[in-house]
Amino acid sequence: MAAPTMDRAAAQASEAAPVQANVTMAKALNMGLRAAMEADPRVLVMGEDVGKLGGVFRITDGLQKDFGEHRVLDTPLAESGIIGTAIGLAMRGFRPVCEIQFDGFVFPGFDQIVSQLAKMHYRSQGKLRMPVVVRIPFGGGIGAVEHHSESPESFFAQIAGLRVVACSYPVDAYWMIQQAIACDDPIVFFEPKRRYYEKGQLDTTDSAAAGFPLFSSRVLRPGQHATVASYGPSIRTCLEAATAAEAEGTELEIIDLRTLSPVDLDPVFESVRRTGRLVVVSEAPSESSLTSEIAARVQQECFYSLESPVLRVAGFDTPYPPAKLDDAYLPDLDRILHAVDRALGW
Amino acid sequence: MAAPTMDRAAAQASEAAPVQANVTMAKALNMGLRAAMEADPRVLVMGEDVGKLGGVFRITDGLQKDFGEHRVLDTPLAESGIIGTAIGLAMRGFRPVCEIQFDGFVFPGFDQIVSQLAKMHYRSQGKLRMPVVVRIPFGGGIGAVEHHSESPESFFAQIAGLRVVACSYPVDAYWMIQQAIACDDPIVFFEPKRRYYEKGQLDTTDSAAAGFPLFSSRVLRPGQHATVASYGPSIRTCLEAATAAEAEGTELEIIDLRTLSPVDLDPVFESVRRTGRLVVVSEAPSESSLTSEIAARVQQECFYSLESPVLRVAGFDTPYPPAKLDDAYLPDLDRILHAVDRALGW
Amino acid sequence: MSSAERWTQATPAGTPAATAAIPSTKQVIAGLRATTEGGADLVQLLTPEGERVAHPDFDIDISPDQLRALYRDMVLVRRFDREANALQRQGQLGIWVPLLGQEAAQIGAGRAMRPQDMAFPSYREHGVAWCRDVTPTDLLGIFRCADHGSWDPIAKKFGLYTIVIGNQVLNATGYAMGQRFDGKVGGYDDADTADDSEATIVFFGDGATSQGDVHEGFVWASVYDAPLVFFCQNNQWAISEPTERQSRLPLYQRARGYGFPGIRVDGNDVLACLAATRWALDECRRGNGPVLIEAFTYRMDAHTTSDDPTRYRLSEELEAWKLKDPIERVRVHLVRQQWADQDFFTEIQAESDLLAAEVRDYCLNMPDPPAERIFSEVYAEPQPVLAGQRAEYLSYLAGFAGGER
Amino acid sequence: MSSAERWTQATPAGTPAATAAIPSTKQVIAGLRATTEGGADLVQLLTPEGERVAHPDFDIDISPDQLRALYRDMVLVRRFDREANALQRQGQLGIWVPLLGQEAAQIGAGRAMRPQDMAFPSYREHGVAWCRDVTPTDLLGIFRCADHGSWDPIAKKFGLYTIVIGNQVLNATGYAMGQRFDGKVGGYDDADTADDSEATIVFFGDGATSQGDVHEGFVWASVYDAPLVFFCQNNQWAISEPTERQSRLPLYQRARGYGFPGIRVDGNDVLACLAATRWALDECRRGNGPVLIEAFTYRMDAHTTSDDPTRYRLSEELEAWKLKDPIERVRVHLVRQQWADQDFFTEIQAESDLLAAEVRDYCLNMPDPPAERIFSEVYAEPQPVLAGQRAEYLSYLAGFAGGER
Ligand SMILES: Cc1ncc(C[n+]2csc(CCOP(=O)(O)OP(=O)(O)O)c2C)c(N)n1
Ligand SMILES: Cc1ncc(C[n+]2csc(CCOP(=O)(O)OP(=O)(O)O)c2C)c(N)n1
Ligand SMILES: [Mg+2]
Ligand SMILES: [Mg+2]
Repeated sequence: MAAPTMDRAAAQASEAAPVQANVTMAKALNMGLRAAMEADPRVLVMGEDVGKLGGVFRITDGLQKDFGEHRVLDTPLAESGIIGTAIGLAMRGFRPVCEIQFDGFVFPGFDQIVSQLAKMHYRSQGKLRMPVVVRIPFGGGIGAVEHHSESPESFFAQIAGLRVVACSYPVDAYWMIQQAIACDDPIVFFEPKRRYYEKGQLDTTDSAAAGFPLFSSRVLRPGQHATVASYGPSIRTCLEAATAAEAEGTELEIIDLRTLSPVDLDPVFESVRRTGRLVVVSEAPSESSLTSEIAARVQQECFYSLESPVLRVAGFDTPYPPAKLDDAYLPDLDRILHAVDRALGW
Repeated sequence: MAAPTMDRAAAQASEAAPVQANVTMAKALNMGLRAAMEADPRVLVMGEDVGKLGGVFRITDGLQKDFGEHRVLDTPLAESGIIGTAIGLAMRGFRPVCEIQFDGFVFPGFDQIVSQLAKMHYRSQGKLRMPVVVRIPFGGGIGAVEHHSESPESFFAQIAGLRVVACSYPVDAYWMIQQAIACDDPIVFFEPKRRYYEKGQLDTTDSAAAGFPLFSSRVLRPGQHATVASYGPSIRTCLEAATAAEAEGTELEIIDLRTLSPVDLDPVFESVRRTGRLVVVSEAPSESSLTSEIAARVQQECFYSLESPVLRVAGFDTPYPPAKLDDAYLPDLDRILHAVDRALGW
Repeated sequence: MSSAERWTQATPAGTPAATAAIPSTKQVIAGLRATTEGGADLVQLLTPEGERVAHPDFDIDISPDQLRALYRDMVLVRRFDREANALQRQGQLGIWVPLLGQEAAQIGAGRAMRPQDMAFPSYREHGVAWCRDVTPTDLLGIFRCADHGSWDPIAKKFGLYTIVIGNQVLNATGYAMGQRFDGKVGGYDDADTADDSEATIVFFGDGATSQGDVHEGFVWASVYDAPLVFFCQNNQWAISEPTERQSRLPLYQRARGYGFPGIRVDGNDVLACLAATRWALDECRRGNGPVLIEAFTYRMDAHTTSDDPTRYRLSEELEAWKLKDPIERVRVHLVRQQWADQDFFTEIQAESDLLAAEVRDYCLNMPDPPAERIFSEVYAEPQPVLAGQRAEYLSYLAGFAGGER
Repeated sequence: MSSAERWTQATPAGTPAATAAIPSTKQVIAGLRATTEGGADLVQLLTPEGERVAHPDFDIDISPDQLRALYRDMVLVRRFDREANALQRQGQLGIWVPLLGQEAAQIGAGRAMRPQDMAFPSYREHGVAWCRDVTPTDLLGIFRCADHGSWDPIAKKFGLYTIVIGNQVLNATGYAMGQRFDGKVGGYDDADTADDSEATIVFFGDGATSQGDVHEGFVWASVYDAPLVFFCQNNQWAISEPTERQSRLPLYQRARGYGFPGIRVDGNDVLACLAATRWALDECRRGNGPVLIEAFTYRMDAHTTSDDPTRYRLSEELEAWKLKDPIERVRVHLVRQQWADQDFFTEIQAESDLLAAEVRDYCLNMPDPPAERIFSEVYAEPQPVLAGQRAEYLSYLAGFAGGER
């Protein structure tokens, strides 16, 4: 998969100055989509309210105005239709980027994802490629009504033929969405909606950032006492936990998984061999999930290095509760540190 | 959940003699469904071809003839419709038993399962119960075309509010289907289709069998050297492996999980504390799956007892291959013994 | 209304040629919005100017008392809607879904129901809730994010709000099938007022018609002759998407492809909604279901308090629809008929102020759910793994002895 | 055929009153199966007796050569079908899905396509495959369970077989939308034979019409004016369920609710299928899509070789349909017109024997896929975790040095 080249990246900076401070993740995604659409005329954006409105989170703001109604489609209201037609468009040589309005609304499209999108390449033995990106704003913490705060990533992580990634901050969001669109495999692209409006500094000409591979996890903060692996909305919480732990003399190594399927565990194995302890953090319920997979593989790969079992700080095995309980439900700094203490004290 | 009482069980034996040899799992399920329909007039059977045809596997054979078209419904061809209307029927006080014709065809109904069936009780805080059973013939090994050999259980095991069970032999099939129908929670009931026509002896008056709880796993064969946990179609393979291993002096303890969500691991913990070794066997791809969950929880619960990591013998992380590769793809005796050897030699 | 041929008549003049080359937006809108009144087939009994008009099939006798009661219903639910909207603006609700402009459709449909009938709402049916004795305060918890629906759907014969577009249509279809299986359909005759035969009504929007679940509901209900009224509130918008993004033809004509009646009523005319829905429910309890009703109305406020309609629609449109306000036309008619005097209107005003105050008061004093609520009623029967998570978490919380938490 | 009003005409006489009290099975069947010929609107150009009849809208000029070619197509695909069925009985195929009885529908539709047109099949379209130069032997791998489809769907302009009912309808809709976005639609004029404008045709069954995906395909195709022909082969059965389990009305009338043409053709009349499909594809390439065609035909064999139709249908039905055999009527017509002599029929016979032998030979010599095939082409780009599983498994297999495996 070709990461956007320098000059492409430059070209894509378009109206904007190459280096911008205070770019929100929402804006970074919007810039990334725009760059991808400028770079490749076959890239389409489709979904509910993505056109005139620019999406309920404004991630596609202005794209229909600038690229037209045939490249930014306000589709009828049906997710199976969105995914199912995107598959046909991909067969026709387009590169559709589908927006699912909220995590809880992807399920009407689940059949097309499982039975067609993910299997088409295997079924055709490579004759049909499915360069389709399904963008899903995910996770809780925004004080929303039911179905608007879910973390369904594990449903997708277990689907062979499909790739799953999650961004956690603006710079990654900008590059990862472009890399995802450039990838010839279907990708579910998870965006931590409660981090949409947090800001970062973005340099659209940073070749290092542009070149960092999409399907690699990354150590965000080194540390020697315990490893904490997470992704998406919890990354920031983990970094805050690391800062708090440091004050008490505990050094946490924070790893942003970034790619959830295939999950890139080599940096985690390497880290756990040093620290002997691993805490996995995710908002998603823990049962039969991505965090289970990480624990299962680490306990096998690092059997003799582990000084305590892999511990998970995750969503409880319940439906997402009424949002007044956002703070009580979501893994927070205290629960992460509590787990770290348990690991260290095992 | 009330297990069928003795006299009910007796009543249910109906035309058949209480003790019957050579009952296939297909027949046992048919007898169990009949018994449940006789015991409770609110029990309905619905699905594609379940009426006149008796289902493509004949599990519902003769039921429409005996109970009528309003209790055994040949529905239109749409799985969301089957689950979605079953939910409404349950609100009306019926106890629908839905048949999904093959594992690969449940996904059009996935949205209704995730968003309504599993969440209704929580959403209503107990005011609405969903006594709905969704029967799914699952697993490979029958030399079928695409979508007819899948093991989607992990998708369901991670859904809060939903229960998931799998039977592995006729006697269990007979009792478990009745217990599932009697349960007030929604249950996905997995039936190992390649075992449908394997036979066992069934005593419809056996109160011990009638009383064994639905949501408990069970040790099928004791052993001291290593524990093997599995469910559904692989159970028989595991038992054969145990026999083979015994010949070489290795005693395997075989546990039939039976309930996949919530998975009942207490017997597994207890066993692993004795054997120090666990191999988990499943046809399903391993990534972010039920087998991951079992490994994750056992490594935590039995951290100091494990003498080797929890090993998994599972489907590969690919779509189900063309069925000529059934034997190459499915966990077999050799792969199980190979894993046991690795565990013992760790 | 006995024969049904009329439900599969030719396209009303003015709808676009179904196979004309790519129809212009103009054409399409012509087809969908037809005239500003909703097209030739629109059923109307009370004009925007407050004049009573006759209709060959759906006329209705309405007493002054009854009309005053409908007026009161609409004024009160609108006042509740505005109060809730304000509470959201003041941070007391997480979000609000306004019904402004759809009072007639919802009160008309709600009041057409008999006590034994069942209703399945989407998420905007505050007016229908009102008719089912699900009080405004019962609804607040959902929007304050304190619960997912607090009423008993069976006791109130009003399902829980359903947010996943289209899902409730299939659930309602199953429920209606159950009414038939229970022998509650067929025997009905108009004379017998003690008649206990049942019907179900399900609410969904114009956008929802595109969902597979709604189609499957049409298929199931028609092949099982389910006593189900599909009540589609076409408020012209699915968030930012106008109805022409969902269909070439007026939505009530969708029923033609399935072989059951499709009726378009003036959704801002409470009498037309009442008459058509009552007829449809009775047809259903007679065994002649299902029936589709498209209430042609308008979403006068934003989709929700999170939405900004200025990004996608013109204020002219709103102004045009204001002239067709569902409440105003009833007020005018009551006055013109001298069925209501100033005292009546003052009374209603006072009553709605009281309701608003009660709603506000209830909202401000609504307790937050405790942490245990996360784990409550996930299952009907014991679930040990979850019980373990609950115990562990609660003892962990207890650990913060009067601490941060 | 320019104006479309006719597509939303009143229900043809004989269909059941859509709102009559619970229609008797008789009524329903009357509506669905209409007359034994498929009802008043049925388009037919060649009667079961082999007589050529005129049709106001869909007449067609057919030369002796052309008709002989269609006959040849049908005979060969039927022979292939029977041979494959026999191979399954002999254990050489895991399963077979017979097309017996649907030759006219599939050859008529298949031969109506232009080289640039795209087709999306379900799993029974062996006759359409034949027309797209996807050879019988190309199809065998699926049913021998050696592959999931071996041809190049883009090169052949014939999608892979799709087993999940309804899925391909949405995929086809997207592809057709793409044809429009690529500017391949609209410019077409009949004179210009070099015209390269495109259309798509998607195949599905009567049972499939109940799936949400098919509805969503209707919605998308109509609002995007997609150049798509929905070709529904109503073979009267969805495994054991007759069409009345899926619909009250004849299926072609479903299109009325969406505002595009719905045509019912005699699916056992290759000329009618050819004429109607050619017209529909041309309408689509002109920009007047979509179009629904219901080919009224019959599944003369079991659903698949795993099925036992004696459990759910009467042999009388089969006998009645045998009289309407799609091939026999063409043979009679060829003979009566003296467009073919005995030599011709002998030749075709010989050719089909040759084909059968070739198919059998190919099947018996088809190699089994190697274990590596499990892991091949799961992704377009490298996937290290899977690569690891592959390497581990292959070295494990290598461990059985010429052993059991
Ligand atoms: C399956 C699903 N997809 C998307 C959404 C997000 N969403 C909420 S309301 C809405 C528009 C609904 O429009 P309509 O059906 O006309 O009802 P209205 O809101 O106008 O009453 C959308 C897209 C959802 N709730 N469910
Ligand atoms: C989603 C889904 N559900 C169920 C099935 C099982 N199934 C295979 S074919 C079939 C009947 C299809 O009938 P119809 O659409 O009329 O096509 P036909 O087989 O008659 O050509 C069914 C139920 C399936 N393949 N996909
Ligand atoms: Mg709307
Ligand atoms: Mg059929």
